[in-house]
Amino acid sequence: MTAPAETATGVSTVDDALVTVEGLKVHFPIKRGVILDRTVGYVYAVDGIDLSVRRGETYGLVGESGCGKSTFGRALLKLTPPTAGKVVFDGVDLSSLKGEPLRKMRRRIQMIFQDPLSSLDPRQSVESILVEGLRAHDLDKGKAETSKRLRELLTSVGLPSTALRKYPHEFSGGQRQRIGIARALTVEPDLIVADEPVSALDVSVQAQVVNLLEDLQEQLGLTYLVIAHDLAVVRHISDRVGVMYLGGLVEEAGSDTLYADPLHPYTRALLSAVPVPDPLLEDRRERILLAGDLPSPANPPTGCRFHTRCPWRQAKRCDTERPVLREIAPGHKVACHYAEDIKAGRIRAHEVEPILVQADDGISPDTALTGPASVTEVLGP
Amino acid sequence: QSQRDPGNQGGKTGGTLTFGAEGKPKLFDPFYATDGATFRISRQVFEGLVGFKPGSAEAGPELATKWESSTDGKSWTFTLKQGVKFHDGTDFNAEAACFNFNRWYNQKGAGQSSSVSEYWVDNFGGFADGAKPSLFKSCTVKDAQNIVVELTGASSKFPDVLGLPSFSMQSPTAMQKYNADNVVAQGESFIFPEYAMKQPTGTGPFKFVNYDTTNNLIELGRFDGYHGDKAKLDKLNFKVIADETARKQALQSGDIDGYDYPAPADWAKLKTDGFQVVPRDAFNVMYLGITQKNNAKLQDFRVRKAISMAINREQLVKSQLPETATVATQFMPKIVQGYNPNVKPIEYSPEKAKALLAEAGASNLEVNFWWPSEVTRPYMPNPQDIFGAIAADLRNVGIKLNVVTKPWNGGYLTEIDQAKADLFLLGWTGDQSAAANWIGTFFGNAENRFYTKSSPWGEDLAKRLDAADVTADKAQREKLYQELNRQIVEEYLPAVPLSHSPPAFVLKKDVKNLTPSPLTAEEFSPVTKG
Amino acid sequence: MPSKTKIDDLASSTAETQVDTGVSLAASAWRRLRRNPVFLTGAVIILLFVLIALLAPLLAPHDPAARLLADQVIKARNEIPAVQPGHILGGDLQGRDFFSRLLVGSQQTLLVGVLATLIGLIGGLIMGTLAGALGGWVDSLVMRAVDVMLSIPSLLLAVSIGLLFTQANQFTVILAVAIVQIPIFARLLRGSMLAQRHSDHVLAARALGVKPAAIVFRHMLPNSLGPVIVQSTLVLAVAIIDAAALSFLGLGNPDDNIPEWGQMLGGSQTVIDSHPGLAFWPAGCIVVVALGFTLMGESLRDALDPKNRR
Amino acid sequence: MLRYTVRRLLQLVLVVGVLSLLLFAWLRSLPGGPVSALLGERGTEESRRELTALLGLDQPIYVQYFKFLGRALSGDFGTSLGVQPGTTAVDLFLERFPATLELSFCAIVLAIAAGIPLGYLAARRRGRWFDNAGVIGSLIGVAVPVFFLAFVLKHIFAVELQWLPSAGRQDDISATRVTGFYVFDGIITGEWDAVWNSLEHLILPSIALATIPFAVIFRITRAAVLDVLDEDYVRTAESKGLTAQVVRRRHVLRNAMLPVVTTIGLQTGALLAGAVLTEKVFSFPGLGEALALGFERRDYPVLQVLIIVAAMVYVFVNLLVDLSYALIDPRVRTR
Amino acid sequence: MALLEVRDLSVVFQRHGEEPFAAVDGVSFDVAPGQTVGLVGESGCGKSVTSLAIMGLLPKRGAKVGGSVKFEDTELLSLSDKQMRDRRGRDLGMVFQDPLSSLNPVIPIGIQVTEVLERHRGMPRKQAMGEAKDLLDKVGIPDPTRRLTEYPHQLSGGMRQRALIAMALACRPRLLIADEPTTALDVTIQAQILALLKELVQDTETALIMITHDLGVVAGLCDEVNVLYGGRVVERGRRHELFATPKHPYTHGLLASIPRLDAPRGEKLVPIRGSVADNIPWTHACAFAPRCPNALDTCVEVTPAMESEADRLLRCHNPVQQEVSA
Ligand SMILES: Nc1ncnc2c1ncn2[C@@H]1O[C@H](COP(=O)(O)OP(=O)(O)OP(=O)(O)O)[C@@H](O)[C@H]1O
Ligand SMILES: Nc1ncnc2c1ncn2[C@@H]1O[C@H](COP(=O)(O)OP(=O)(O)OP(=O)(O)O)[C@@H](O)[C@H]1O
Ligand SMILES: [Mg+2]
Ligand SMILES: [Mg+2]
Ligand code: NI
Repeated sequence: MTAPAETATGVSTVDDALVTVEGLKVHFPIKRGVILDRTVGYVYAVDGIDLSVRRGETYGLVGESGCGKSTFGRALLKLTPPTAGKVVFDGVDLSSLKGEPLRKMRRRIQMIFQDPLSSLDPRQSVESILVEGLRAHDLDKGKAETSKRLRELLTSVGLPSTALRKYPHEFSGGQRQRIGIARALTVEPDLIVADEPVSALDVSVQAQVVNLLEDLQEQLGLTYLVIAHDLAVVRHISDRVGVMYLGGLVEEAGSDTLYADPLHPYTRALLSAVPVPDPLLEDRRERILLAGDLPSPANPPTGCRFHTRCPWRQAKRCDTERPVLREIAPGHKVACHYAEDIKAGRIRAHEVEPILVQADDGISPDTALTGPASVTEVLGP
Repeated sequence: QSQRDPGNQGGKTGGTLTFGAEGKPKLFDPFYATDGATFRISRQVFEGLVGFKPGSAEAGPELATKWESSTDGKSWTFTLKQGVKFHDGTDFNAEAACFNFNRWYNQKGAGQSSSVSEYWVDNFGGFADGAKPSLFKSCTVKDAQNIVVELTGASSKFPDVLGLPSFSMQSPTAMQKYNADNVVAQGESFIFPEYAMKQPTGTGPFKFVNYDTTNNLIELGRFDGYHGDKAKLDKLNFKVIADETARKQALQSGDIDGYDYPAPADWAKLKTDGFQVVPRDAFNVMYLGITQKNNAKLQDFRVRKAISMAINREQLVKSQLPETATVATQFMPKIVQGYNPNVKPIEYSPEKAKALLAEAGASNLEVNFWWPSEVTRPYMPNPQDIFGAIAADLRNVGIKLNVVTKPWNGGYLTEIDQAKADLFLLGWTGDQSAAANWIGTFFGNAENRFYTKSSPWGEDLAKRLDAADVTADKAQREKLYQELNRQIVEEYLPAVPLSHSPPAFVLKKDVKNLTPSPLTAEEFSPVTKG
Repeated sequence: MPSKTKIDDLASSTAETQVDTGVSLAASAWRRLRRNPVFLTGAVIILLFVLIALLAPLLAPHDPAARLLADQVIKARNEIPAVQPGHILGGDLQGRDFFSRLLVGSQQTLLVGVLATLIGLIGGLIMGTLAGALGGWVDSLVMRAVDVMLSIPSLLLAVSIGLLFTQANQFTVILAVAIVQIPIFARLLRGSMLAQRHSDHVLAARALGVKPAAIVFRHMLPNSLGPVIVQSTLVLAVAIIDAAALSFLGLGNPDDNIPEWGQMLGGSQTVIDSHPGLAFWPAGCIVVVALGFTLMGESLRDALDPKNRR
Repeated sequence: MLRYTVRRLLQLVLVVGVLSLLLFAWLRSLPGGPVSALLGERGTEESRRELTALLGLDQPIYVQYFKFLGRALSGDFGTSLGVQPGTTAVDLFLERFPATLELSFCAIVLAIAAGIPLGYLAARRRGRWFDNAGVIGSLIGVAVPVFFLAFVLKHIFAVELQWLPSAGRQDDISATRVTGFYVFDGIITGEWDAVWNSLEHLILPSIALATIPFAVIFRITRAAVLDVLDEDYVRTAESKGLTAQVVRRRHVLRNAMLPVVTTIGLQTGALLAGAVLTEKVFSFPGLGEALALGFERRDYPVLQVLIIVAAMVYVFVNLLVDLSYALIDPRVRTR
Repeated sequence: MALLEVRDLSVVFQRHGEEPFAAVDGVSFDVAPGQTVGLVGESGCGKSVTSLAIMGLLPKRGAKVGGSVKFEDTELLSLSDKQMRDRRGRDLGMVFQDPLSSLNPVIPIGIQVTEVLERHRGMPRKQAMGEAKDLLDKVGIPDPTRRLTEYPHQLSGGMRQRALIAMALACRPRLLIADEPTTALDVTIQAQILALLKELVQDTETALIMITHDLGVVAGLCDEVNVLYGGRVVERGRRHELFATPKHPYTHGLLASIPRLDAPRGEKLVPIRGSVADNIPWTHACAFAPRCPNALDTCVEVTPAMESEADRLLRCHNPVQQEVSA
């Protein structure tokens, strides 16, 4: 990682925070009903997250599939309305913004998506994809200027200027992701939320994009919130890392600290599960195998969300009391009642019986059970 | 496929005849009916005091053997045939006859609606409650053999009108048993009593057996207690097939033994295929209606004359109508009393028509021309083609047409009667051979569909038609009507008479003795098959 | 050190071939279509009929309304003008040149098909866009309306709409046929619009701060159009058949001076046994045109189907 | 599942309610009406007015509607005016429905019997001449107007060749009526000639009616089988070394049938409600013919009942399809 | 004696009106009983096609398979369809990448497991059910009796993959091919599945072909690793050697381009330039040449041959020289 951000590690001052999130919750209502839909429950996709991202740093968010990472990212941009909580961006409370001011504000926070193809409108040429952002924020100053700007952008993401007239499907995955990045850059944002920016890419191409992101940060002084499930990537790219489990943050630390000294049982298990391309290490490694699957966010366990799979689970308290994220060491926060005890070896890991996790496909009662709904639709394929 | 009955192998008598009819009977009590489909059945099941001579429109004795009237034409004595029995075994006698008259006269509630007891209202006017004047006054039993019918005035129609199926004699016992008069208007429909739906009981050669509504089959059976020559057939079925082509195909595939109203275009082919195509005498008229209400130019006789001269009626009849169809010189066919053989025929001359139009200052005449869809009528087998031919002729003399079509029941009739069209196609099938039933109906009221009221002669014509109708003397009446006929065509021309098209029926080769009747009142009792 | 030039050349040359021109999805679909015999057959058929329709006044040997052979029509003897010099298909029931009518009839039929589809499409687009873009109660309302409309058999609906007009003409037929198609388009469009609403590129556009209207019209709508376009080609066929059925049932243009195939077919019913040509020619034309559109529509569908993309 | 069913049924009620109101208003706003149908050219302005008043058709539409509702709630949906005068609309429906059901059933059976195997074969022989011929044939099937096909069939087989009857449901053989389903009646009473006779009458109309469902089922089957053949689980089944038969039956066909079942249901629904032209051409005394006639005669009571019930049947069949889908697709069932 | 000998396997896809395309182009390797062999490479390099070719699961039309695949002296490629069906599931088992789409959605798990037993071991349904329950239990599915009657969508991702493995192992095949069995799963679940596979292989002496693009997975599991590029094996070695001294620039590049958890942070990644799309055909060149940092002129003129040195096989004109690393 680049040097300047490195120094910030461990020193948490609120002053230099670009974005601060407090108690952010996103609950998706589950609607069922006979005549009118009633809300019968919620998917607790994001369930109370506090964090702040400092200017110029890269904050990494990891967690297993379905733990609410993407939802968090979207809620941060107000693309999904948060149920509760506050997002303060550069001193402005986003939750109070609506309509035009919000739209204006969007210029400063951009997003990069996981699937580079589906996030690009297949019917628009690269040029119009890029120009769109400029237009939306009146940055489109004359033909010549714009075209110069587009060329610059393309160069900075490593694409030839001939790409302008092409369409997304004509590019390889890595190139598409570059277009996505260029699109985010058009409006000169301060913060970029990257939702799994490299997960869909080939291993050999991943590195190109990771490097590109790092280079751009260096050149443009960007702030990143990088969401990923690949711990190695996150650790590499981030200054600080937050680990999510089932809608909540379980641990947050500088990325070296986190790897060297994971405190939360989940983080430990996660780290031990990541395969490393080094046979020697692999042979040596002690694995913490978690039992069972991630519980459904529609029906999260009581108390500590992780207690159903936790090898260090202790009777009573873990089941009933939800641990808060607390700072154990400077800049190292963890949400575990027994973090110190585990670290000190006072509590031993034990066997865990896997618990049945019923998959939930979440079809709403309004979707017709069958596919086509009319004869002409049937004439379809 | 229908000859499952083993009893019909080649025999002269017996067997089942299935005849394809074009419409479903509304019900089986002819008094409440106006539709040909009901009457076709009535004519086999019922008889009236008066009947029509087979093959003609001339009235003659049926259940009454003779009748006499007082000189003022108000009192009529009918002598009844003896030994006549209804299908339910009860006797037909003077009481029964008067019972029928009184039943008609004493209709209540919905039964008084002109749409329910239409023929009564049309011909006799009001009912016993006296709300409207009635032609009928009373019926008294003189003795077992004679009854006296008193009228309130003379009428050209009486007593021939009693030959209409509506005024057939029905069994008092059966009518009382099955509540024959219990007609109710409920919601947007009428509910008829069981008598009318399932229990018609008359004196005719056939008796009603069953109506299979699912298969559209009406089954009649020979009435063995018939007073005259008994029916030759064991069974007579009427199969209702609404679609003309379907009827033809049913005949060709052997499902039926004959059918009514073959399309004129099929006549030749049917004949070459070995079927008998039997045309009736024309008893209808098709005319091109002209409404004077909305288009002032049409109030000008010269314009109407020009329209009539523009139409090549000869060619229209030759090309679009059945072989035996004729060009109409007036608004009624030959066999109607009062027909005037000396009416000057309308000439076909586009040039003169143009000149006339110019003379009337209507060279650029523009009219709405209506024709009906979803219908064929005996006088108008294919409205579209007939319209097409006339339209072409009219355009030919420089008349501009705005064409409007409406379904027959989808507004055509209603709006024609509201005088919305300028030119329209329509016609009439007569009920009886009294001129009042023809020109009387057309022009007897000046606020008619032609809106003759707009012309100075309109009201006068209506009055004179009324006067002719109540003239008791037959010969004089005929004279009056002849003159009216001439005037209407030569001097008024409220519409253009076009043609008389004789409707036909088709039979298989081996079906014999079905005499065509101009009134479509064919009797099936002498018919044999095989 | 190895000389890299050669390899760079190679790399850039492979890159070059890819880069020169932009190929949109539509363009690449078109490339595939051009080689598809099914599509070509359909296109040739349609092109041919469009040409005929455009040139009909020039091609037709006679005035389709002129009753040149009126004296040869004798319905009673089932005689209609036979094939004769100058009248290669003879005359119709009113003595008009049948061939001319057949040619000129293509105008009405195509006009009805195209206009009805257009109107249906536009109506459906408006309803579908409203429902898909706004969601919520607008969506529910529109969709319930669509449900009601779809629960009546389409021909019946068209017939009854046709009946509603006080004065029938070819435009009432067009309107009747078009209205029936609206719910189908609306439903189709709404479905894909809803899918678009949650798609990543719409999310991206929102994140970019693109105005809502622009999102609907630049992103959601264009991307939902694929199935709609396919549907419209198929609807063209359906519209032609439906319009023919309406004319066949006598709800068409009452003035038969303007020939139309459905009407010609309906009018010839009474003589179909003896003069089958009068029915078969127009019916054949209807079938072929409908088939042409169907072939085009189906191959279009295949071409636009992402599954068939290499 | 249950909740879903109830919800859909309630939706059905809603649709029917709205539909009945719209239909009621709409029918009455059509030009003409039963009055003119009853009186014909004999009618005059005056007699029309009188009859209109007698039938209550001069009242405001909402009054008529509420009166209608009132009567409907007591089971009186009116009596036919023109289609089958004197028969109540409900009786008429009950009488006509079996005919249409019988016809639709035959048609759909034909369409299934031909569509599924041919569609399956076409998919297996993808791209070969059989497949291409099938696809083009099915497209032609969609492009030919049904009424025209019906006409041609009738002309050839009933008129020219005289192999089959041209109209109706049964000849005038005195067959016993039990259920109103003639074929079924014949079977239970053992009157085999009646069975055969009814079947003969069903052949041509059901062929005409079957073309579109056939084309649709063929195409759906073909597409579904092609889709399923590409599915990972078919590869898994193959990787388990199952016999070709088991793979085909249990894994390919069973999954491919899911969309096909939907299609069949929707097509059946459409047939039940939409056989108007075919029934008209064959004078087949079913709902469609009654509908056509009802329109011609402006028979309000009949139209009201038939259209609403046809719509109900259509929506209901769709519901059944949805539910039956759940029976074969566990993903939906366990919701 | 190897259980499976793959020699010069090639698969050419020939689509109507298109250039023939060699997805696999002369792949050879051996698998011994109890051994785990890895096939790694980027997406599209031919891993899956290789495994499908071995299983005889490639489409009959459009795919031409050449070379030889010997399973215990039987030439699999020349077996008839029926004979091959007898082998599949009994001698050769396979686990696929996407556990959800690889299970038939409308058939209960139980039937999907028992149908193999019925087919190859002739068990009656009832007995097979008992066996299936044991199998599910063995692969670590909790409450197996209940799961037998459930449908795939009712299981979580990890459970589905376990069920798929149970199916593949039902008849104790001697060779198991796992095609990216963990790619669709989360790391914690991946660890469970990998542990399970490892245990099963050890317990039953089953030979395993592990296909993955994740070098980390290979590093922990395989005895021998084949690196594929553009349909050919470009490097093969025992895992310790291969990871310690990657010789092919591609292998080397791959290792350098992935961030490692154990490496010190702050080092910049060294990506391989370009992407698979830049490949050139092997015919007269090295397919990797356009992306290769070590490329020579010969690389685009001569196809490199497979050369062996010691336990290593390498297809490269200009291998990476190992700088001594700390
Ligand atoms: N619009 C929505 N409505 C209802 N539930 C939703 C919605 N979006 C997401 N969820 C649910 O919220 C939970 C969190 O989803 P999210 O996409 O944030 O997870 P994630 O951590 O990004 O997972 P992945 O790694 O798979 O992308 C999931 O259970 C998901 O099903
Ligand atoms: N049925 C087929 N027809 C034509 N080409 C095919 C077919 N199956 C695979 N290919 C092509 O063969 C090449 C190799 O595919 P393969 O599936 O073996 O890649 P892979 O290494 O398994 O990749 P991934 O990691 O994405 O699974 C690809 O370029 C693919 O497009
Ligand atoms: Mg996500
Ligand atoms: Mg693969
Ligand atoms: Ni870095």
